[in-house]
Amino acid sequence: MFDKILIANRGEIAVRVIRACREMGIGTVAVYSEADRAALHVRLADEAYLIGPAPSPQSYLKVDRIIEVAKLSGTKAIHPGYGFLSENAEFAMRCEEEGLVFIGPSSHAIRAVGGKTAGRSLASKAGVPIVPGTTRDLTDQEVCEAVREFGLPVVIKASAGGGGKGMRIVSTEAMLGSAIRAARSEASSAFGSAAIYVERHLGSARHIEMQIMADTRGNVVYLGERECSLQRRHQKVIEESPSPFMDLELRRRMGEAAVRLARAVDYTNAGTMEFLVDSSKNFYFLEMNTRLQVEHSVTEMVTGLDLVKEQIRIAAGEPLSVRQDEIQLYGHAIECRIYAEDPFNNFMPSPGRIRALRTPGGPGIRIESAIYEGCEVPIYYDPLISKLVVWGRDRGEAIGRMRRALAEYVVLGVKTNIQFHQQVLNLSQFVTGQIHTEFLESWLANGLKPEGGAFAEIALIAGALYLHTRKRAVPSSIGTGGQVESAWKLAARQDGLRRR
Amino acid sequence: MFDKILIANRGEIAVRVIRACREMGIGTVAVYSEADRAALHVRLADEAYLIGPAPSPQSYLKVDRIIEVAKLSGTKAIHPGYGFLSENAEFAMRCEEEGLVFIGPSSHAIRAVGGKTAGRSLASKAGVPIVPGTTRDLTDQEVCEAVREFGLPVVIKASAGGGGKGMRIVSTEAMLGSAIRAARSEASSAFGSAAIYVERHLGSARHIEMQIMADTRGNVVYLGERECSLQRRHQKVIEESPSPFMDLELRRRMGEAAVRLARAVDYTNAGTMEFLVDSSKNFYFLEMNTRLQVEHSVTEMVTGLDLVKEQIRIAAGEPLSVRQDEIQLYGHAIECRIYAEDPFNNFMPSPGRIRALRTPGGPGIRIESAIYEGCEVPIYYDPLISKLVVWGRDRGEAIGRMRRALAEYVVLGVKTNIQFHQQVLNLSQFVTGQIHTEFLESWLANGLKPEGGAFAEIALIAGALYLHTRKRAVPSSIGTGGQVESAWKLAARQDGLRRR
Amino acid sequence: MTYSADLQGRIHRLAVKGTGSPVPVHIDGKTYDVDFSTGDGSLLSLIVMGRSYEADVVEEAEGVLMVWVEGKLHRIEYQEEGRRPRRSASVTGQDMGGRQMIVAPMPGKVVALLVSPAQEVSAGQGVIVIEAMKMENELKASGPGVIKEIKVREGDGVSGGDVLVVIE
Amino acid sequence: MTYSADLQGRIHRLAVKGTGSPVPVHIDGKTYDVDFSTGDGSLLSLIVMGRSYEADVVEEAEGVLMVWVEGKLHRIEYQEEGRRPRRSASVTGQDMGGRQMIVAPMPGKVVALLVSPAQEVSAGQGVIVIEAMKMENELKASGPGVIKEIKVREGDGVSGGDVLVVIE
Repeated sequence: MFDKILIANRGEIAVRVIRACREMGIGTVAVYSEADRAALHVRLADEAYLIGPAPSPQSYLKVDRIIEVAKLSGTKAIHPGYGFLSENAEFAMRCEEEGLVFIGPSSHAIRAVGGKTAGRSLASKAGVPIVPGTTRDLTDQEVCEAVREFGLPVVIKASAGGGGKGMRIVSTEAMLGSAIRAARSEASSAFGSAAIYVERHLGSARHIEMQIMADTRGNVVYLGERECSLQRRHQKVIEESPSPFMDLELRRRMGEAAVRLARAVDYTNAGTMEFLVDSSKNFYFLEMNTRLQVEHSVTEMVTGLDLVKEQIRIAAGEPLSVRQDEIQLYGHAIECRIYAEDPFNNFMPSPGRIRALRTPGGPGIRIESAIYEGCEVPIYYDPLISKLVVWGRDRGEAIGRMRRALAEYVVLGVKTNIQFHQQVLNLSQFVTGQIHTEFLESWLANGLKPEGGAFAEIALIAGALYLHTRKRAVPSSIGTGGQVESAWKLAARQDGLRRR
Repeated sequence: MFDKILIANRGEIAVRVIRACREMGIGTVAVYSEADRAALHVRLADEAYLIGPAPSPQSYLKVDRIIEVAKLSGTKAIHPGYGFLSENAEFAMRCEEEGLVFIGPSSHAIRAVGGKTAGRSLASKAGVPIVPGTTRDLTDQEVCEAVREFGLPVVIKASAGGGGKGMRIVSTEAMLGSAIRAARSEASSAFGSAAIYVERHLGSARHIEMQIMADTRGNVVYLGERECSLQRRHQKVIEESPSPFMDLELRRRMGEAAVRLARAVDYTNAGTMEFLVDSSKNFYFLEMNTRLQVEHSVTEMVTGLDLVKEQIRIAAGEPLSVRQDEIQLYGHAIECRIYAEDPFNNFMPSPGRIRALRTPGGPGIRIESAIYEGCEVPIYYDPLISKLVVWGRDRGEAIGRMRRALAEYVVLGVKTNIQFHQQVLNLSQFVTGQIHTEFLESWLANGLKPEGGAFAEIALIAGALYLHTRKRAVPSSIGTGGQVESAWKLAARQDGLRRR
Repeated sequence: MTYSADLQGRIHRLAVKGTGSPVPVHIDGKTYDVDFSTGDGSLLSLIVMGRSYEADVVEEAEGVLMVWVEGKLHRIEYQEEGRRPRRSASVTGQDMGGRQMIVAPMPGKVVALLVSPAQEVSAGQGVIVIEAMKMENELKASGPGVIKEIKVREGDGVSGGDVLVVIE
Repeated sequence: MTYSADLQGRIHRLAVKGTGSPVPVHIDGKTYDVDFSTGDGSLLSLIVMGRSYEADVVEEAEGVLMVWVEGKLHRIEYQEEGRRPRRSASVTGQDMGGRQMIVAPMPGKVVALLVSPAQEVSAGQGVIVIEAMKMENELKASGPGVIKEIKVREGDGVSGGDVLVVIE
C-alpha cells in the first residue's frame, strides 16, 4: 500500500480523498493555487505545495508542476479527483512514464473509451446500443452536414470532458452558429480541447448512469445505478440511488452492458457509463466517465462501500473487496448539489466570502464540503461548494430527511441554490419520480419565484433588534468561560465585536 | 398522527427528537430553563416556552409547568427524551390523566419493571437470570446485612433512574458508610429518590444491552445488542453495535429473554434490557431502561431504523414497521460520547463558553450535538455536549473512521474528552475487543497523560504569528465579497475584529 | 429607539424600548414582547408569542440590512428617527434618461462581445458573454436601442457591478 | 517583532519580520519561512517546509496564549522584547509558606464538607465534595496538614478558582 498520496485537485473532492487516506493511515499531499491558500484541503492535508496562480491552466492543470511536487515530496501515487486532469490521458501516461501510480484507469483505457466519440464507436462494437449520431470529431462544416443527416433537434457535444460543459441543444437552423461557437469555446476553456460531435436529441428521456469498479485481476462489478435526470444547463443538480424508475431486470441488463464495455478495453478502477433511458425502458449509451463522479456518494450510501478506498486499493494492485453477488442496494440516497449561484437571478454565479455557515446534523445526513465560515469562494473554479447527501430506509424517508436538512442549512455571504432545492423537493413530479432530463428546464421556464414574505414582520423586528443591540455592544471580557453570563448578553458583546 | 409534540428535555436529545418530528411533518414545542434560552433546541423548535430557573427541579423536572405548557400550546403528545422525567411513572400517569400521550411505556409498565428492584424480581419470575442480590429497597441497616449475606465486593445501586448515577462499588467494610451516603445523595439529586439496594459485584464482565421495541398491537421485536463495557464511574463513554463478543446464538437467547420480559408487563414503545455477560457467555439481567437510551444511535446506524420515529408511530397507535425476521445488523457502528470534562485533571467537569467549533464531515459520520460556536455549556446539567457516531462496513473501518473524525473534531473554550477517546481507540485491547466493565478504570488507574509536545516548536511559532498579525489587524471592509482579496489578509482582519 | 424601515417600498415604523429581553417592540401600531438572543455574528433567535424564529442579519451598508428568516431573505433599509433620509447605492440597469446599462452581475472574464458600437439591438438580444466559475453567462439587452459605449474588451477581467456596455 | 516565550519553564526567543506571507520566523537560532493563513477567530493554518499544520490560538490573558496544534494544547507566555516581565495570575494549590489551598476546579455547589476546623488530614484524604453537571467530585488534600480555614458551607455555590479550604 502507498505511504503517501498526492491529491491533484481542490474543493470538496480533495477533502473527500484526504479523509479516505486518513482512514487508511496513508499520508496526504495537497497542491493549491494562489487563490486556495486558505482552502480546507490545504489545512487538512499533511503536506501542501503551491503550484501556481489562480487560473487552472496555470495551476491545477499544470502537469509538469504537479509531477515535480510528487517527486520532491516523495509521493508514489496521485489521485486526480474529478474534473481538471482526471480524464486526461496524457497526464495518466506521464505518470506511468515517471513511475508514478495514477489512481484511475490506464492511459490506454482513457484514450480508448474516455473521448465521447471513441466511447460511442467502441460501445456499438461491444453491442451496447448508442444514441444515433456521429462517432468522430467534426469540423463546423461537418456539424452542419450531420444536422441535415440526423435532423433537428440535435445536441452538439464536446468530445472531451464531462459534466455537461460544452454542450448545446439545437432545435432551429438559426441557433446552429452560436451553438457551435459556445460549445467549442466552453469546451476548450473547460477541457483544453474544442473537439465536438453531434447526436440526435432524444428529448424527454431519463439520464441514468451505472457505476462500475474493476480491479487489475480481471474482476469487474457494477454497483447499481444513479438517477441523474434533474439537470440545468446539462449540469446535474439532484441525484439519487436507486432510480425510482428502475426494476431488477433493467438494472441487470444495464449493469451487464456496462461491465461488457469495461471488459472490452481492459478497464480498471472506477468508471461510470451514462445512459439515456426512454419511457419504454430502452437504454442508449451516452458516454463513459473514466473517473470518480461528483455523485459517487449516493452509491456509497446504498452499497456501504467507500469508492475512494476501493480506488486506492485497486491502484495498489489489491483485488476488489466485493463480488457481484454480495452487492445489494440498501435503502435510498439523495444528493443535492449546493452551488454558489443565485437561483432568482438566472442562476448567476455568486462567488464571495462565507459570512455565516450552519450545517445540518443528526441521523442520515452526510456533508461533503470544503467551505467554512470566513473562507472565500473564488471566481476561478466550479461553483459547487457543498454536497448535501441523505440516506433513508426508503425514498419517502429520504425526501423528508432532505427537506429537514435543507431547512437547517444556512450559508450566508454568497447566494446559493438551497431555496431552489427546497422548491424542487416539494414538486409532485419529483415526489412521484416522474422526471426526465428536460423536466427542470421546462419547470424553470416560467421563472423561479422566491417563496412568500410570510415572515416579513419578523424580519422587520429582527433588523430593528440588530441595530438596537449593536448600539449597546461592549467589548467582551476575556474571562475563563467559567462565569455563566446570560448567553444573549455574552453573544451581543461578541456580536458587537464582529460587526462589519 | 399527532400534529404537534412537546419535547420535555434539553440538549442533543431534544434536538434529535425535533429532527425526527420535522422529517415526519409534525410541529415541535420546546421547553427551556433560564439557562437555556440560547440553546439549540429552543432555536430549532417551532414553539418554545420558558418553564423556570436553571436547576432542573425547578424546570425540566417541574411536571405541573410542563403539563401547563402542553395545554396552552394545544399539544397532545409529550416526548420525554432520556433522563429528567423519562422514567418517572408519576409523570406518565399524570399525562394519562390529563389526556396527553406520553411517548413511552404506560405508567403501569414503568412501575412494574422500571425500578431496578422491581425489574429484578420480575425478571427472575419471567425466568431471566439476574445478578445475585436484593430485590427490594433497603435501609442503611439492611444494606450492611445484605453485604454480610452476599459477601464483598458488592455494588450499591440507586433503585431509580439509570446512567450509573448513585452507584458505588464497595470492596472493604471501611468504604461502606461513605458509599451509602454518596449513593443516596447522588441518587436523590439525580432522580429525586434516595432508595438503594445491593448486588454482588461480578467484576470483569461485559455490559451488553438489548434494544427492544413493542407496539400496542402486541408485537415485540429486539433490534440487536449494544456493547457498553467501556465505562468510567459507571458512565458509558464508548458504545458499539454489534458487540465484538456476540454470536448469533447468544444474540437470539438474549433477545428472546428481553422480549419475554417485555411481554410479562405488556410493555409498549422503546426499552432496553441491560445485561452482564461473563467470559463463558452466561448473561445476567441488570435492569431495564424504560426509555430511549443515549446510545440508541448505534442501533439506528446498523439496523437502518429511526427509533424516535418508531416511538412516535407506536405512541400514535400504529404497528411496528418491521417484523423480527426483517431485522438484520448491517455493518458496524461506534459512538464516542463527547463530555465537557478535563481528562487530564481527573475528568473534572468543564462548563463554559464554546469559543471555536469545527465538526467532522464526510462519509459514515453522524453528529448528535446541541452546541454551537458562542454557546454556553451550563453547570446545571449533564456534561454530555455531543455524540460522535460513525458507521463502517466492518469494525476495522469504523475504528479508522472514528480516529479520523476525532482528529477533525475541534472544540475550544471548554475542556473535552476528545484526546481521551483518541488514546482509547489506539489501545490494543480496544482494537481487539478485549474489554469489560472495569477495563477503563484499571487503565486510567495509572493516570492519563497528554500525548507528547511533538508540536512545541510549531505552537511557539503560531503564538508569535498570532500576536504579530493582531498588531496589524485593521477593520474589514463591508465589500460585496466580490473582490477576491487574499484570504489570509481578509481573515487576519476578521481575526483582528474578533480578538478577545 | 425608533426606526422607519423600507421593505420593498412599503414603509414600516418600529420602536424598541429598553435593553433586556424580552423587550417590547412596537411595529405599525401593534406591540409584541419579543424575547431575543443573539447566537453568533449574524444569528438572532426570536420568540414572539410562543413562536420560535431563527433570523440572520447582515449589514450590507449603513442601515441597509439583509435579513433571513427561516431561510427567506428580506432586504430592509432602516432610518433612525430624526436622521435625514439617505439614498442607497444600488446598481440599476435602467437609469433616468432611458439609457440602459449592461452591468456585470458578478466578477468574471469577458469571453465574447456580441455587438459593436452604434449597432442596433432588440429587446432580449445577447450583448456580451461573461465567464465566471467555468460557466458562460450571456447578458441580454432589456429593451431595444443603439450601442452607445462598450467599456470592456474580450479577455478583460471585470468585477461585480462594473458597467460593461451602455445602450441608448 | 521579537518575543521571548515561556513554554513549561523553558524560555524560547522568537523574531518575526515583515507582514506578508510567507514570513521569516527566527526561533532559538533557527529560521523558517512560515506560510500562514488565519481562518477564523482562533484558527491559524501554517505551512512550514511543506508540512501543513492547523493551530488554534486563544489569548487567556495579555500575552498568555493557549495554543493547540493538531489537537495538542500548549500554554505559552510571551514577552515582547524590551517590555518588563509580568507574573501571570494562575491559582496554585501550594503557596510559598507550605500552605495548601483547596480550590474549586470549576463552578458548582458544595454538597458535603468532610472535615472541620483544626482537624488533622492526611495526604489524599477527602476534604470537600463539589457537585457540578450532576456529578459529585471529591477534592482531596495533596499532603498532610491541619485544617486552617473553611471558607464555604454546604449548599454554597462556588465559581471556578475559589479557595474553599486552607490547610496548614
